[in-house]
Amino acid sequence: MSHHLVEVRDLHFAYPDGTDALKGVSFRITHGESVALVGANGAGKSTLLLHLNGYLTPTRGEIRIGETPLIRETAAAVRRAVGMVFQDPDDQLFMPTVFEDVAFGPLNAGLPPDEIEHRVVSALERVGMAHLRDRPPYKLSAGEKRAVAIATVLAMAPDVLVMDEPSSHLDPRGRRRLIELLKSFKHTKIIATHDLELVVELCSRVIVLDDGRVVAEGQAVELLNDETLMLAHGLERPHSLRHLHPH
Amino acid sequence: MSHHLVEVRDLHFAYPDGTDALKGVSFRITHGESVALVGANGAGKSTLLLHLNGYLTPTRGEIRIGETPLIRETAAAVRRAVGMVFQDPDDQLFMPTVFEDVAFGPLNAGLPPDEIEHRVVSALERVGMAHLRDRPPYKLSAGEKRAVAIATVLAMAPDVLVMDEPSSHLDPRGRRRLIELLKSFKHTKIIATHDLELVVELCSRVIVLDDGRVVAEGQAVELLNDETLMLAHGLERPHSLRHLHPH
Amino acid sequence: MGLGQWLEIGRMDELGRLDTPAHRLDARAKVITTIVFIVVVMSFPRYEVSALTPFFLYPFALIALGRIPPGYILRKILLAAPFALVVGMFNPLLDHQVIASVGVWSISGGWLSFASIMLRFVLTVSAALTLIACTGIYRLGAGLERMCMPRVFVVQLLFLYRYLFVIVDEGARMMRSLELRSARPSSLRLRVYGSLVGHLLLRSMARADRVYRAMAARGFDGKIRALHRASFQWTDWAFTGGWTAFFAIARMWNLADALGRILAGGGS
Amino acid sequence: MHMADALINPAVGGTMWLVTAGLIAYCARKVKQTMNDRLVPMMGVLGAFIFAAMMINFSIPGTGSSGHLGGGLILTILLGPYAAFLVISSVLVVQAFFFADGGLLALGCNIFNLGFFPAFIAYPFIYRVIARDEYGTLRAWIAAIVAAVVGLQLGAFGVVLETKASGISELPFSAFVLLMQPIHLAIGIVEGLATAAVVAFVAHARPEALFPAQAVVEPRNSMRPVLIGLLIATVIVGGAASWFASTHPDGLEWSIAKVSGKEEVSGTEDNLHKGLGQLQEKTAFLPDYGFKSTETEAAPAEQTAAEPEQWPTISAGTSVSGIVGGLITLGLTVLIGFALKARRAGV
Ligand SMILES: Nc1ncnc2c1ncn2[C@@H]1O[C@H](COP(=O)(O)OP(=O)(O)OP(=O)(O)O)[C@@H](O)[C@H]1O
Ligand SMILES: Nc1ncnc2c1ncn2[C@@H]1O[C@H](COP(=O)(O)OP(=O)(O)OP(=O)(O)O)[C@@H](O)[C@H]1O
Ligand SMILES: [Mg+2]
Ligand SMILES: [Mg+2]
Repeated sequence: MSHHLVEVRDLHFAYPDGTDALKGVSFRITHGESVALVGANGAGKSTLLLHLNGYLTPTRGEIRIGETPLIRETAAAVRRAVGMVFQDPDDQLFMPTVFEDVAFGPLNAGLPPDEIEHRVVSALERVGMAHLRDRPPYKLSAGEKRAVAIATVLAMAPDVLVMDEPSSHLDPRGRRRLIELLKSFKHTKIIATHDLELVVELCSRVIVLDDGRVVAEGQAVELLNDETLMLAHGLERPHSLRHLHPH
Repeated sequence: MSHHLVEVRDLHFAYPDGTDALKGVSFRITHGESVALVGANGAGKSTLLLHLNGYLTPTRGEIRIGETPLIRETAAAVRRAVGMVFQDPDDQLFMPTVFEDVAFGPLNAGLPPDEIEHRVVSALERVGMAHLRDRPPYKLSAGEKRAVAIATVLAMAPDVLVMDEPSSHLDPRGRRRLIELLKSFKHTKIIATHDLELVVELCSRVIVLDDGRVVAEGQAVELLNDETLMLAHGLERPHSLRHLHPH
Repeated sequence: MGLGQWLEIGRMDELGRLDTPAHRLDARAKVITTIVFIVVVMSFPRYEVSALTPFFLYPFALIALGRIPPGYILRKILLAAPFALVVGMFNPLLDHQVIASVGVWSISGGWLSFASIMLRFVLTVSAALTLIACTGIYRLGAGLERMCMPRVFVVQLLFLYRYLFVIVDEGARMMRSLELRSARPSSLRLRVYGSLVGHLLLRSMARADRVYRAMAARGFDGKIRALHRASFQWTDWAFTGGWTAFFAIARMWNLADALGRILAGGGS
Repeated sequence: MHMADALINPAVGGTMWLVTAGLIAYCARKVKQTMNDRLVPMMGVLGAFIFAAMMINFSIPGTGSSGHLGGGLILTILLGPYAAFLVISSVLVVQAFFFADGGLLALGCNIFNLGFFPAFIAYPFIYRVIARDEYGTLRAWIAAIVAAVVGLQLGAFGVVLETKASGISELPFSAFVLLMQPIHLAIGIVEGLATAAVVAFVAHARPEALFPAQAVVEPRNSMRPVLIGLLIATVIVGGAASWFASTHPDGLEWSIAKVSGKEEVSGTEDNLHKGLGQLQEKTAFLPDYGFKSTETEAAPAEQTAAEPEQWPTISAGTSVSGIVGGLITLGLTVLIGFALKARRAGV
């Protein structure tokens, strides 16, 4: 099953209180691409990502994951394919222990106990949090929570990885580990972040969102190096590109 | 009243579940200093900061803010002097609207209405969130929440500013604004963060925490440029220092 | 209700996750035995006191086997005790009939039934508490579901339990920041509290929604799956059967009195 | 109005357990039919809220129950009756297990008193009728208050009937009623105000939160006869029971556990306290039952000698042996507990 394609067409969304968060967003991400979603605070990045596994339902427009249009009936299947790391790890961790939390996804997928154990342990090791397995998640430090939240998604072996600011609160070592991990993940990835250095290292393509609209889209290095574009949308040229000529 | 001195002596703290988060921390921060607290995830940075306004009570050791030892009787006075930005902005925002939230501190300080209005508006402007004044805080984007949380503290005009990862979730523009703002704040500042570039720009001194202990302390540029030290404690040499020779 | 008490639920959660012989028993075995225990204890006549004492064996055994700190259970019993005291308080006042005497003292029925109420209270409450401490809410939920409890209800039970932590957490966060930003906490007006409670409700609703979606995102479909699928084994049968037999015996014969008679009788 | 186990006898408790279990199963089926994604977290979080609200409670002297906001009505307005009944049940289950608030045996009674009346009586027949679909208007406020008062009054009366039917508390029926009903009148008014305020607040601040409620089917007309029937039956049974309880002490014998246990007590009314004389007169019937248990009769004859049957004329020796035996048994159980623990530690 190829779920690796993600297509969004003319997406509109207003929150119940009337805030227009998305005002017509369209893009297409093909198999194996690694795409960054950047933009100022409140641009609508999180809102957009929450649509990708059916958490929010568009006011208008449509979403396709692979061949499947994302509607209520297909949401469950799509959720199995799309692994989502939320911006706030507190939302993601809800079981009494780290182990149970990471095991929750595989357990619901009906995997045998051995396989579950194996997946959990390896996911925790990959984010460097194996020593926390019996701790309750709500008693962890912010960065530890973030790392565990990433592990919960890794353990589900998703086809598409959607991450909302995965590097926030991680210490530099954890951030480095995350970058390596994402580099080794060969499937489609969509990452919303303000960490433009991470974008430079990881993403081939960048989508710039502002006020609920796509305002620019293209090659990562090229766009991020465009000082006027960056400044116009609450961003900055990353340090690591400063030795290049401005675009 | 000089509250600008912060002294911590042999601080120990264990969480109720037995986790030893601080194992003897001592340092002294004098008037007007700007100090960064860095260290790996789970090193104890947040735990330490939560002691500085009496939210947590040490198992052993003592804290002095200015001339006042921080004990239960003095906590209220100390809290007026120490402005604290929590790591999770959700912890900080609790009123029905952004305006009321920012006004809450000044209101409790018994300021006249005009003064309150003035302070709130100016605090919101300084973080660039004046347009959100009538929105409910829990419906904001993560970065907007962070900025408003910073405004709530600015509005109280504290003597000492304590911030736990103030730049996380802020877009690059907001982060830049924060750095300028903190540069213009002349009182004592203590900032726990993983954003080492921000440390380079803002702080004169760095305290490195690992596993509940101070493992290094000194001049910011010097310490951060020490590659072995940084790597040993989950950190990294910041990009902007890479042109300097390693220490 | 203080934060301390709320934190105690967290403690219960930790106890429920231990791995001891008591915890390894099937949840159903413990539920059934506990119900039998309570029904038997409550079926004693109102003035019964001594015959109740052998029943302490059950909670004590579970506490020991499950490595539950007895002090913890005791504290929780004491917390609820004022309630039972108030219940029984009226009996000695209203019932003066002398129905027993010890030496020169005569004991009124009211005092006897009061003592009996207190004993039953301690017994039933400690049985319920140890059941949870030795099982944990998840295993209990999975067990209840397999005892034909409707799944919707069991899920509701688990969600309620989980969201208690969410609300406590949200509430604690609000109180914390409130406390830190109010110079004179006592000066807070009722209006502030009113709006805080409303706000807490909205925040918790929003958070509950997000947590649920996060669960759905990881394949939750309303079915509770336990990590360790227990099946009813011979130990469970033995547990349930053995205790039920003991309860029946202790119900029919006053073991304590018999024991006392032998000893006292032998002594006098 | 949580009842404790210490006041309930197994017959009453068991009956109410059955009734409640049936209701839960019925509601679960109903909720499942209309399940949507919104409902699950809403049920959970509202339950948790009501849970917290119920913690603010106060005991009602002598009745073995406590007064506090019930929350049933508010849940029903926000979630619909079926989901609300499940939520209330779950709240009471968790309270009973984790906080020892309300007994396990009494759980059926508690769920019924606090859940059934507001969800299936007060809401459809009073609240809906008065409030229609308005939120925050005077109509809605009045509706909430009246419905809350009626719901709680019925619930409180339920407590009285169930306690009396169990016959463990010494409090006479009329005093009991006088104690429970007025208190719950006050609580009902407070609860009505709180309900109306919260509903208006939610309708204003998060109107979308009210949607799941509307997605749930309301009790259809076909359900009404059933419900009314159930109500009437309850009232009749309860009324009859309480009448027996208040006038004919032996009437309590209907309770299964007491069928065979019956013994008259002779003249003990000479030790009345002056202040309580009035009450005592009414309670005079109380000591005359329950002196011995059903099972005692079934037990072998040689055992009965040691049974409490003998208590009215009990000898000092027997009392002493009971006390000594009780203490020793307690000691033994503690020892066994330690032994088990030591064994575990040794393993
Ligand atoms: N629950 C909500 N109800 C109403 N409005 C909301 C809600 N959540 C977010 N918004 C608003 O929708 C807009 C987009 O928010 P979103 O969270 O998608 O931004 P974002 O790009 O993720 O920002 P950040 O970088 O700060 O995370 C913002 O204006 C925000 O205030
Ligand atoms: N509420 C809590 N109960 C028990 N242990 C806790 C609690 N909060 C944090 N800890 C533990 O205390 C230690 C220090 O946590 P702290 O939050 O101070 O770390 P930190 O340095 O702020 O990390 P981060 O960079 O991830 O924010 C960690 O091991 C953490 O797991
Ligand atoms: Mg966001
Ligand atoms: Mg921290």
